[in-house]
Amino acid sequence: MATNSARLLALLSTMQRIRAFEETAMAGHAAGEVPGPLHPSIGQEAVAAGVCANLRVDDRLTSNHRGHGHALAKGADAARMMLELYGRAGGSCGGKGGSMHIADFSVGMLGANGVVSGGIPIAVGAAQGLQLLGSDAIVCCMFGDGAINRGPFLEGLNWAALYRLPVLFVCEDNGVAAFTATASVTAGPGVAARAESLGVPAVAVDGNDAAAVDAATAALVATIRAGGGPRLLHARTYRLTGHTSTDAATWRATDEVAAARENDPIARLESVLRAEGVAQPALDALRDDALREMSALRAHANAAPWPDPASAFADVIGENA
Amino acid sequence: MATNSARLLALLSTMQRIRAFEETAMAGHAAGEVPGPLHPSIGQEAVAAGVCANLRVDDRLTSNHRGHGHALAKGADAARMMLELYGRAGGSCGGKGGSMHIADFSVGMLGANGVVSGGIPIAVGAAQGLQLLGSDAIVCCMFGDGAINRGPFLEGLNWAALYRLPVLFVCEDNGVAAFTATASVTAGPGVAARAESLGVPAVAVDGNDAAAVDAATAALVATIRAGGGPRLLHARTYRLTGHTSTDAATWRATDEVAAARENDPIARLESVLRAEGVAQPALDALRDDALREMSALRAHANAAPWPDPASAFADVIGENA
Amino acid sequence: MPHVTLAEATRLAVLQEMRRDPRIWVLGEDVARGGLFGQYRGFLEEFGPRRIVSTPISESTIMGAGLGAALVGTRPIIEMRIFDFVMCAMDELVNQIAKIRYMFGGQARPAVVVRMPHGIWRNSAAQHSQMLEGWFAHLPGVIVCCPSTPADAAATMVSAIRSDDPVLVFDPKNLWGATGDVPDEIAPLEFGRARHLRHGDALTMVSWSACAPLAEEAADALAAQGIRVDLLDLRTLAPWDEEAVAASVARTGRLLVAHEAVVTAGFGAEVVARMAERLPGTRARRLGFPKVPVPFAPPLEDALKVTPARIIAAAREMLA
Amino acid sequence: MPHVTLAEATRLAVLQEMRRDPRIWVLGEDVARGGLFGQYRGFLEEFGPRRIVSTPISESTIMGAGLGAALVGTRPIIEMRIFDFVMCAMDELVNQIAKIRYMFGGQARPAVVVRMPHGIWRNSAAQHSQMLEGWFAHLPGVIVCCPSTPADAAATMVSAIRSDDPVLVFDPKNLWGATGDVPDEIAPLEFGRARHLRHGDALTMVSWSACAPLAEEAADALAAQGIRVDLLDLRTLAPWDEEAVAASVARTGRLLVAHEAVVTAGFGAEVVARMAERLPGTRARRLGFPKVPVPFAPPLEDALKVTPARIIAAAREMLA
Ligand SMILES: Cc1ncc(C[n+]2csc(CCOP(=O)(O)OP(=O)(O)O)c2C)c(N)n1
Ligand SMILES: Cc1ncc(C[n+]2csc(CCOP(=O)(O)OP(=O)(O)O)c2C)c(N)n1
Ligand SMILES: [Mg+2]
Ligand SMILES: [Mg+2]
Repeated sequence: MATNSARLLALLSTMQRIRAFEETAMAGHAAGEVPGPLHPSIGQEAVAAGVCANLRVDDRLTSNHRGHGHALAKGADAARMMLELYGRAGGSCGGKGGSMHIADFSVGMLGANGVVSGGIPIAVGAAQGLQLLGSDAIVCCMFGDGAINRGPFLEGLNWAALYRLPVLFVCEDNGVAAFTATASVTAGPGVAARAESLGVPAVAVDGNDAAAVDAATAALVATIRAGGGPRLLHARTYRLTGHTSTDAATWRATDEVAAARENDPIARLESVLRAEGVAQPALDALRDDALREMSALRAHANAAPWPDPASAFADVIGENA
Repeated sequence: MATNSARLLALLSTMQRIRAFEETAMAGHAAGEVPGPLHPSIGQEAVAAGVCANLRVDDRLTSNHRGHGHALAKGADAARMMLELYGRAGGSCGGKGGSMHIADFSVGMLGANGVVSGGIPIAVGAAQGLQLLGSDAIVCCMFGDGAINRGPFLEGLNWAALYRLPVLFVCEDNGVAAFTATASVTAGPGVAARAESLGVPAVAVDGNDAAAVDAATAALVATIRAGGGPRLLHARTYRLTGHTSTDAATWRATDEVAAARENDPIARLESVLRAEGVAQPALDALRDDALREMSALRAHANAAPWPDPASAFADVIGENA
Repeated sequence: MPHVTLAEATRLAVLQEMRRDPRIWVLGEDVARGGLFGQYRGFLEEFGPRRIVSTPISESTIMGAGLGAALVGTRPIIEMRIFDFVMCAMDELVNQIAKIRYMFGGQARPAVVVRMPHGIWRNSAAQHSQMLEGWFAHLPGVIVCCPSTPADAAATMVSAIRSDDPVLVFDPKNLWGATGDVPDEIAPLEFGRARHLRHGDALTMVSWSACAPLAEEAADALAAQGIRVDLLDLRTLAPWDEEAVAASVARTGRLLVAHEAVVTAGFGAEVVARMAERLPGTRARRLGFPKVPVPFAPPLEDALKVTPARIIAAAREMLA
Repeated sequence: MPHVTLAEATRLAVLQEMRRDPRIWVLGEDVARGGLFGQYRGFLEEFGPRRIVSTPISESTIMGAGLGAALVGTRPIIEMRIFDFVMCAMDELVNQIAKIRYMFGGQARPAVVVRMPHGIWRNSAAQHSQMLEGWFAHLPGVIVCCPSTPADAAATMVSAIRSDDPVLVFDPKNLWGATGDVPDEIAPLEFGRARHLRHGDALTMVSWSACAPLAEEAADALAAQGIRVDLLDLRTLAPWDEEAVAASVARTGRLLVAHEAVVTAGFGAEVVARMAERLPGTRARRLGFPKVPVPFAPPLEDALKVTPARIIAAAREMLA
């Protein structure tokens, strides 16, 4: 198999695992097993996979409320993530965070965030810290198209450009913010122009084309790691599911959704791989493996013990407690 | 006298009054008469005068910490302003605000602000309110070059462009923010590019050329009042004095300050007027009148009674007090 | 007299007022779609996009623009979606809205309503479950409302909208679905008047917001055991009904304050401190969240929050 | 043992620590020029622009970047210039810094120091004179320090810098110039330990920050009149030295809390409420600012703020 196919298969595997993780979690949510809100990224997997394929384990990542895919692609342990969604002992955050606050510092995943654009200042600070420590690790900062209308976007990009920080900003643009089309609340020519006006060069990519995301990111990461300062990747994609797992998103035009289904990044990558000569059974196997893995994790999580209630009092502060 | 000269003389008169007001207040501060911090705008008078000459009394203005000139040019009563600086009864804010919180709602001056960029959201909201009320009044929003690195700049400009609000943003760019050169903390091509990236067309002007500021503003105000949406005016100028009246600004290169003195907007406007045939004594009279007016106000303020201590408890809240 | 949910009660109240006064308008995220909790359902259709303004995710500007719009004579309802996001708009609220009237010597009328649905909301975790209402009772320049029933929530909205002062309304997230009667014509609520929920001499109980129904439940259970408590729902924390509480405590000699918020330096401290100053000898106790962020997992949340059982136990201990 | 101002004492403390640990750095506006109060004078020259970072006016990012930098193992000192501007960075402080350790199950070490010079600063008016330290004592996840002497301010900085927890330091603006001795080798302060300023049995007085020296002055004047009060400077509000206060109140039976902040729902309420819970029968009283923003004009400011004379009068009334 060609190196390229191997890389694409790895991307597909990541995407299938993200899809399976979220579909499984949604089923768990619908069954009343998963508490709290769940923000699935179904349809957006190519961005997480393509971007994170270019990050080292010691590179850091900040994410937003829709962060399962980012975490998985960064290498977070799926079993612990599923336990966290279920609020069980052994979860990534000991059951204290849940879906919206997944973090796995052991693989540089510095956390999802319940506040839109909340990860931006944290990312630039992490990069500044790494710079001070003399590390060549970089920071990837994921946010949605809704986040570019909050102040931290301006402050963080200006800051990163000013101190020439190793940050890759990724705007995962699915066209909506919760229940509002972002085009209806965003003035001006868009995120790339905003970034450039703040001194951060920007590149646009089809966020449903995993190979393109991978390639664009590879180039940007090389520049950033070489000391070239921050870059922004604008990845257009589509959220096939609703804002949360219980939102049917019925307000969207059905033809829009149908068109988007045609453009499903998993199907697209599969057809590329088929054209490269990968046989369908091999592709199906990736999906089936992912589904099997995630249902096993669901069963495991659903049977797992709850955290010790006494742990509710721990980790508020550290040695000064 | 040509209409043009009359208009320029009016600008000069405003500028001389601002200069005299601030020089007098600084003397009062140095003499221990004026309490609290004082942020003079000496050297920047052409921006205030040129912009506000194009505003109606029912147009609104929001200002920043360096707002004496803006208030005077908008028509605020100098006597009440001086009383306010002195913290006396009859001051614009009853002695509760002082220099940094001058407001005079009777002439649409919605207030100075002690928070950098604090006036931006207020200005866009005032414009949105006027739009809802069907008024054709507009809002002018003054801020410094330091303010463009705070989040509200992005949020407010995007907002104004989105709702096509009647706002004239004026970035009074004196090259510094407190004790730091803004070039050293501002990435990217600058305020105009930032504004354009947010959907707000921008125009640059020599902020020490009162006639140019006046002309540029006239065009922008006409567009805005006609429903053309927000505009930004980028006015480059120079702060001849320190950040506050007690700051000697000794860290600045002396040749830079010397060059700036050559470019004093008052001297420049005077030479234009002389070229238009206005005699020196007429020009001197404007300065002398202004100085006389302001020293009388100083004497008056310094002799004025303090506010009634009982008034300290009033105006916290209104009818629910 | 419709029997409706608390969310619907506030919808009816805002509707009534918006029909009365064309200067009233709403700004916030997703409000054109009816708001996150349906509290603006149908408003876009009736009032149009200039009065029902779905905004960008720009909390600083949502708050600050509301203030600016009030300064030119409109009456904005600023919708924060949920309380936690007001942390992105604190300069506008604390440094501008709360101070502008005073700072400018009374020239400004910051007639804004700020709606901040707050409190624990089953398994929403630390960033979506805060109860910091006590902070704002410490801040000069704002009215603080914490209603707990549909009728009070509706009346609160009417008062808030009609007030020339900035009024902060803490909609109780956990009670959006609580039902009750609301009058056809919703009258304003008088700020600073507690509601007397139960009458008794054994003990004075004080509560508000989502904790009030829990206190009610506890009071009823105690009554079944023969212990009659005097229960007050403060409804507004600034101003707060110090006199009603003092009158009750003067009778009972015992004060138990229960709130959802963290105990330490919460508003319960003010209630107890004021009574300690006025009525030394009062036996006092506070119940609330421990000094811990709100966790996600159900058993962790349950380990920390106030429940009727905990209120009952505290009351019985005080009477032992 | 240098005899220095409070500003200089903190400078020496930060200097000592920065020389010890290269992971410590400072970010904030104008810090490269020595800071607004000279508290970083000479640092740029010694530590260079990567450790002394003069930032844009971007408070959200100053705060949030500090957090991010802590997460990768550096130890940032976040300089807010003056307290009031933290209102532009509350999401980063309240929703992120204070919660991140808990929310992520202990993975995060938000080892930041947040310096927020606060308090009344003669005639700086409402937006530059706030005392909201009580808010943060209500917030889980942060340490709250309010030193009042050069030695304590220096020791506080050392502890704050060495702590893995987020430590909020409220430098007392009005006391920058106060002088005192500071040891050559500055040792850390133990959080949650009050300082016993005066010993007596007539009354327990509790204070902190810029009010502490006023209370000291009052105590001395009372002593001259034969009234010996027990005076405690809390120094840290979270944690706070409940045991020391309780031990004193148990002896005196009377508690007077004096702070610069607004009385209503200020931290004094917690102190009084806790003592009321523990020691019913205590006669308690609070002194502080009325519920009013800080005005500009000298006579207005003077009409509202706590003074030694007011403390003396309150103490005498309590003893009458
Ligand atoms: C500061 C803030 N405001 C509002 C919200 C509520 N909220 C959660 S997700 C969301 C939409 C975000 O849109 P976008 O950034 O495009 O991400 P997407 O959901 O599309 O992935 C909103 C408004 C929030 N979490 N934080
Ligand atoms: C949010 C905020 N941060 C910091 C300050 C302190 N400060 C007051 S004026 C100033 C400089 C502002 O620079 P600029 O906006 O360019 O106005 P200029 O003083 O040059 O007129 C600073 C940092 C403040 N007032 N508000
Ligand atoms: Mg989106
Ligand atoms: Mg400037």
